[in-house]
Amino acid sequence: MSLSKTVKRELYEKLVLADRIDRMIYGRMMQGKLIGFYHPGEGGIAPGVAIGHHLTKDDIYTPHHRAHGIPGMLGKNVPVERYLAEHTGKETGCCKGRSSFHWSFPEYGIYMASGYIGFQFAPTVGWGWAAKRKGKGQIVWCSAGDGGYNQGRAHEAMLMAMNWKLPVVFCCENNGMAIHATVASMHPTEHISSLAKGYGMPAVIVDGQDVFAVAEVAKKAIRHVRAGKGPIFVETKTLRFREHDIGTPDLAGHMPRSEEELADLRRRDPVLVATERVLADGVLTQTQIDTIGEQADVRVAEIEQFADESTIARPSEQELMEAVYAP
Amino acid sequence: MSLSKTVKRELYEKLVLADRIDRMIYGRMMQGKLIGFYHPGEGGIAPGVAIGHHLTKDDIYTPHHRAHGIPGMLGKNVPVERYLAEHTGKETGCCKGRSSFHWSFPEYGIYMASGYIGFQFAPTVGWGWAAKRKGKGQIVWCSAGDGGYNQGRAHEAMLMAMNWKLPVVFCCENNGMAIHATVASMHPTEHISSLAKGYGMPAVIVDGQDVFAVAEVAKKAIRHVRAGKGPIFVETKTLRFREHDIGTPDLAGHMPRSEEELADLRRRDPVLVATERVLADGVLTQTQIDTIGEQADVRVAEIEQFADESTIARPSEQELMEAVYAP
Amino acid sequence: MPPEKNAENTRELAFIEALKEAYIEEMERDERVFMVGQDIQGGIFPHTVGLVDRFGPERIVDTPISESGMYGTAFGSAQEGFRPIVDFMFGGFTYVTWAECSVTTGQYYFLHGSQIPLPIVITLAVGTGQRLANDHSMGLHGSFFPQPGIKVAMPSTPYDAKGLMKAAIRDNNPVVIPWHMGLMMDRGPVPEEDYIVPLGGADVKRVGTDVTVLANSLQLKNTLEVAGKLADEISMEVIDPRSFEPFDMDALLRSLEKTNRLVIVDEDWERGSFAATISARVMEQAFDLLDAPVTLVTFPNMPIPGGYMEPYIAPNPDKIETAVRAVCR
Amino acid sequence: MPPEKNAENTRELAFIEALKEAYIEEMERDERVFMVGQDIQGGIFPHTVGLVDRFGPERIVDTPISESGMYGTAFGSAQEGFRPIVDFMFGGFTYVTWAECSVTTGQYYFLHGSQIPLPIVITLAVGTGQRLANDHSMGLHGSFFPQPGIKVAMPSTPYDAKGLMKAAIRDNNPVVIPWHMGLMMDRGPVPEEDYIVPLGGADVKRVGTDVTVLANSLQLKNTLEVAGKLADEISMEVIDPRSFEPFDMDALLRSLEKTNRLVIVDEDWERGSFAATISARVMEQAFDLLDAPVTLVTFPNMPIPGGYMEPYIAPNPDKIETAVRAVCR
Ligand SMILES: Cc1ncc(C[n+]2csc(CCOP(=O)(O)OP(=O)(O)O)c2C)c(N)n1
Ligand SMILES: Cc1ncc(C[n+]2csc(CCOP(=O)(O)OP(=O)(O)O)c2C)c(N)n1
Ligand SMILES: [Mg+2]
Ligand SMILES: [Mg+2]
Repeated sequence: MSLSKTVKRELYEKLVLADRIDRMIYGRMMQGKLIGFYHPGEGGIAPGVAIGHHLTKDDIYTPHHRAHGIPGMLGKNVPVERYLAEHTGKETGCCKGRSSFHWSFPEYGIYMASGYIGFQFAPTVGWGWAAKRKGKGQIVWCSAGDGGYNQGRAHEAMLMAMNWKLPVVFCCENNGMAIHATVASMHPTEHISSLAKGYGMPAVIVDGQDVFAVAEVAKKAIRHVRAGKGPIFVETKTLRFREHDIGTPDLAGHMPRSEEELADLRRRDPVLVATERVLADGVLTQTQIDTIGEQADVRVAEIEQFADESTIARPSEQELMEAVYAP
Repeated sequence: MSLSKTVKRELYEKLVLADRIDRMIYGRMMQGKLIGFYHPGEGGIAPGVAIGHHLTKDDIYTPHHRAHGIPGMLGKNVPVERYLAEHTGKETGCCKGRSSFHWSFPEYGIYMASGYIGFQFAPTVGWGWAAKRKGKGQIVWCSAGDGGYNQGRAHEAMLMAMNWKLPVVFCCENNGMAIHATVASMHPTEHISSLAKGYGMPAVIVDGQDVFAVAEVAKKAIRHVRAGKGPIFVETKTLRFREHDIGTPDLAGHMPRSEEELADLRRRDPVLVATERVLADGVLTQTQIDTIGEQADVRVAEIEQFADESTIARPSEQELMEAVYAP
Repeated sequence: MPPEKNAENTRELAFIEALKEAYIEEMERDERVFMVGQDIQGGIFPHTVGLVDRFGPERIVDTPISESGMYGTAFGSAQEGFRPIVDFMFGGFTYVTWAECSVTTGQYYFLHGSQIPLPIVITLAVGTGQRLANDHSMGLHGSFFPQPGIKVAMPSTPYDAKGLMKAAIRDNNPVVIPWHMGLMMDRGPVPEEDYIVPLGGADVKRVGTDVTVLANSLQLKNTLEVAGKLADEISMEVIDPRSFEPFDMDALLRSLEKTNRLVIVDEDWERGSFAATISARVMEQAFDLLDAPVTLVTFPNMPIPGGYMEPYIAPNPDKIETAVRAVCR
Repeated sequence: MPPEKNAENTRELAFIEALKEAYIEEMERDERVFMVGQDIQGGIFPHTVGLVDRFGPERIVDTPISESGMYGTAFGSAQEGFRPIVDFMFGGFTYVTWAECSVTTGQYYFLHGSQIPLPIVITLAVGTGQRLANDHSMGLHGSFFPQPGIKVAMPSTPYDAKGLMKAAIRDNNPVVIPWHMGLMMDRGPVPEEDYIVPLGGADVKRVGTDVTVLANSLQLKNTLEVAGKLADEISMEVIDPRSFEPFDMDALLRSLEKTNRLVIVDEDWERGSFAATISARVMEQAFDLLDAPVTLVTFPNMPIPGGYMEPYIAPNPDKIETAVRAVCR
């Protein structure tokens, strides 16, 4: 079940765009042009792009929080300028500029972000239950980090999804770290996906630096759950090139990660990996690649412009009070 | 590693006593001579007796809530008359008559009961951490039911205990039911102990109706963790002959369990099984068995007398206010 | 308009039967309504017994003892257009998944730009009387009450139980309905025809002139008992808030204009309670109406003991009488 | 007796450095004291940075993102004789394991017969100013405050931060110490010698005669700003409760005897708040002292919005000034 040339091209375009948006947001944060915090995606953007790409608009998805879900949103064709507008406090933001970073695109099956790591596990049960009960082939993709799977909520969701054979993919975007903690010290086995064994859930492990490899696995996993075969676990082994969130030192435990270590990791940059692949496989020429880069820059500029030109949201207290309860 | 004759005799005595205390409490509840509720143990008392028996006074133990932990307390030689006094609201109760059923025998390493299923998982991490840090060979035995292992807390405790190689036995007293829910509908695999696989934790399954079999497994498991080899999982397959708690109908799902089903289960009564074994193995004669029964009745009468003759605890509001904070 | 409580088509029902009628009628009215909880197919409390025969296990959904997954079944499906009723059995179990059912639920609609509603009813059995001690006896209305974005109402009669539950199910917001175990078997008139008791409407359960007593749930019953007993000496007006959020401040102020004295009875701790909040609001909004300080009858600030202590530690008729007499002195 | 704040051996320290000194001194004093949390070896907030070099990973314990197991490490080890400090990072994360850190903790000592103490310090960063919206900004003192068996205190100066933290660590009960992120880098005098600020003692941070303002934490700072600004018009007495439970009612009443007016500023929702509770207590205990109704400055009852809204939705100097002026009218 290999990917078509068209799909590969689309994935490559989205990957490049995800990368440039991430750098743009990083830059804005450093310039003070963002509200709250940002968790840079560099090194770990491939899984989201690949996963989102294979989901239909109706499918329910919690993109992983790294890069604030943007790779996954791009994958799913969400208008991410509305995310940037939100994160800059604008009226055009996806949550009317109220949420700082708690995005929500219900019309795209992306209901929510939350300040709680592991928040997605509880509603995943409900989304899966609803999807199954409606019986229209909708599925749920629940992504979380290696740290996220430390949450007891993960156990409850996997248990219940298996009991009910819900159409849910449990995905771990394992970048080997959670803030400063290394996965080696926070999980007792080599793979997070070993958890799936406890429930008799099938599991796949894939190289998360290779957007095409993840896309193939995602496609198969989605087919599996859409066919009513119950949950499946997908672990993507990925990386984090930068600090956890901008402003926090980049430590492993309490020691800084070394320049060498980081340089080493960067050899596995997902854009680098993908570029080599598309060139080698004859999917794209260098000229095409350059064009894609330029188009991405144009799109990045558009996104910034949209956010920057939108009006700051400053509703009155009264207006806000009226927005607390649904009519 | 088979059990000595003496140990078998002691186990048998405690089993018979646990059985008669359980029936006594059942009777008292029906007569209105108990406070709050009672979850009868009949059918499921062997694991507690066997486990408690192999723990030292210092070891930390959360006996399973069925039969309100009394089999495990007897195993560990706790003066259970103080539990009955508690459950009847007396000054001599193990919590001064304030707790209804929230027993606590800190001097026996039994810190607490709680109204929350799965409460024991969180402190188990702390008990295990403390035991390891003290390095005096103390261990923790954490028992919960098949329903208890549905709690996300179980995941967090198993994960952390494995990370830190804590001296903890995770035990599931699986009686196939949680109130009305059957384990078949609430857990996706045949054995709860399959969860251990997720953490690379060794697991053993044992016939929970056979007090001697459980005792052998418990002894080995305790030796394993005491030797610093990290956590181990023990699943005892056991039964529940009566309703979940007195007053609640005895249903599986929403259908009553049938007379035949219950009669069938009763063929595996732990006292019956043990009696056959001790007779067959020449551990005890019928006369000795009769004597053990008589002695148990005497002890039961003593326990009741202790509770009945103690004064009802009715401290003033002022006295209670002074007991809220430790000095 | 709700039908008269003593209309012709009114029968006597137990509190718990009234609750059950609300579930049945709303599930029949609206396919999207369903229930999820633990052992609700069997029924730990009688309010769900038999529902599975009528609606099947697809709509009377039992879950493992996994409160976050159980609550998540409601939360996620509500976003997908269902209208779940989630039954927590004993109220204290909400604390097991508190992040989800308090702040995440309360903030969802507002913080995410008021886009899609989150119609969830959270129901729970609460209260003293079973002598199960603190964790099984505490009231949870006071814990949900401060959470913005969540409504909280608590019935004290079979009529209100059915009417408030139906209003909650039809509301497009998360609504918490704790119900007191001590009222479970109380009987009272319940009309057969469709009605709701709107959230946010208090009810004058007894008219009086000397003092207003605001009391809910089991404590309303205790208060009415005291009002009867003292009738010859003190004329007590007894108001049932029914709904804590939204709260019917107008009804309270109307009563205070007449009585100028207020006692609030609340089966909760004083610290951070609904009772204290209303006292503070009365202070701010009606200082000049008061002839005596507002007095609270709540738990002393200790965990609720079990054993024989509960009846004299919890609010009870004696304590209410003492407070009423003191305020009217 | 605490040493004078301006004794010779007093240095200027940042709030967060003062907290850290408390940890260090108490860990050196007492082998049983240790810290547990997430990423405290690295340090998300500077109060733990470097501690692991001094005390090793055995006493600066990092856990997975498993709040119940993390809190359980504290709870269980406290029963075994240790004296844990558990750091929840952002305060809202306590809700993830709320059953454990609220009711199970608060009831343990009392319900189980007052047998063995449970000395745990729960510390958490709270407050607005980071513009991270509701779940990362809400105050948690109001949620812990009602829980019987738990003490809650909140420092507003480096001096109090060190002194309250040390008192909490030495206390034999669960003590919650939220600290406001907006104060993190504030500097102030801190004596070098050993001292504690006893739990339950309020502090008059500014003497005045016209109106008493009870304000804590960042809002204390805002209140002092307003007091300075209005000095020529209105003489504000500013009291820092420092400790919510136990609460120093005597200090408040002493002040009210002089001013007869009270504003309470509390960075929390009004519903079920500390502020409302104190208003209710003042009503009951000091009705006759009041020349004007007690007025609260709190959040409006909505989830705390992020974006540009936080500064004008949260309590702030403008809102405090308005309330003070209204009460003094
Ligand atoms: C319940 C909860 N606990 C702790 C945190 C603080 N926190 C934010 S991100 C994070 C690490 C997440 O690690 P992981 O899931 O592996 O994702 P990554 O950031 O590595 O992609 C932590 C601990 C939180 N937000 N919520
Ligand atoms: C957190 C929580 N949820 C639900 C309950 C209600 N409850 C009490 S006992 C029980 C079933 C427990 O089943 P299991 O752990 O298998 O033990 P068993 O009673 O079968 O021995 C339930 C659901 C509870 N006490 N606590
Ligand atoms: Mg990670
Ligand atoms: Mg069971």
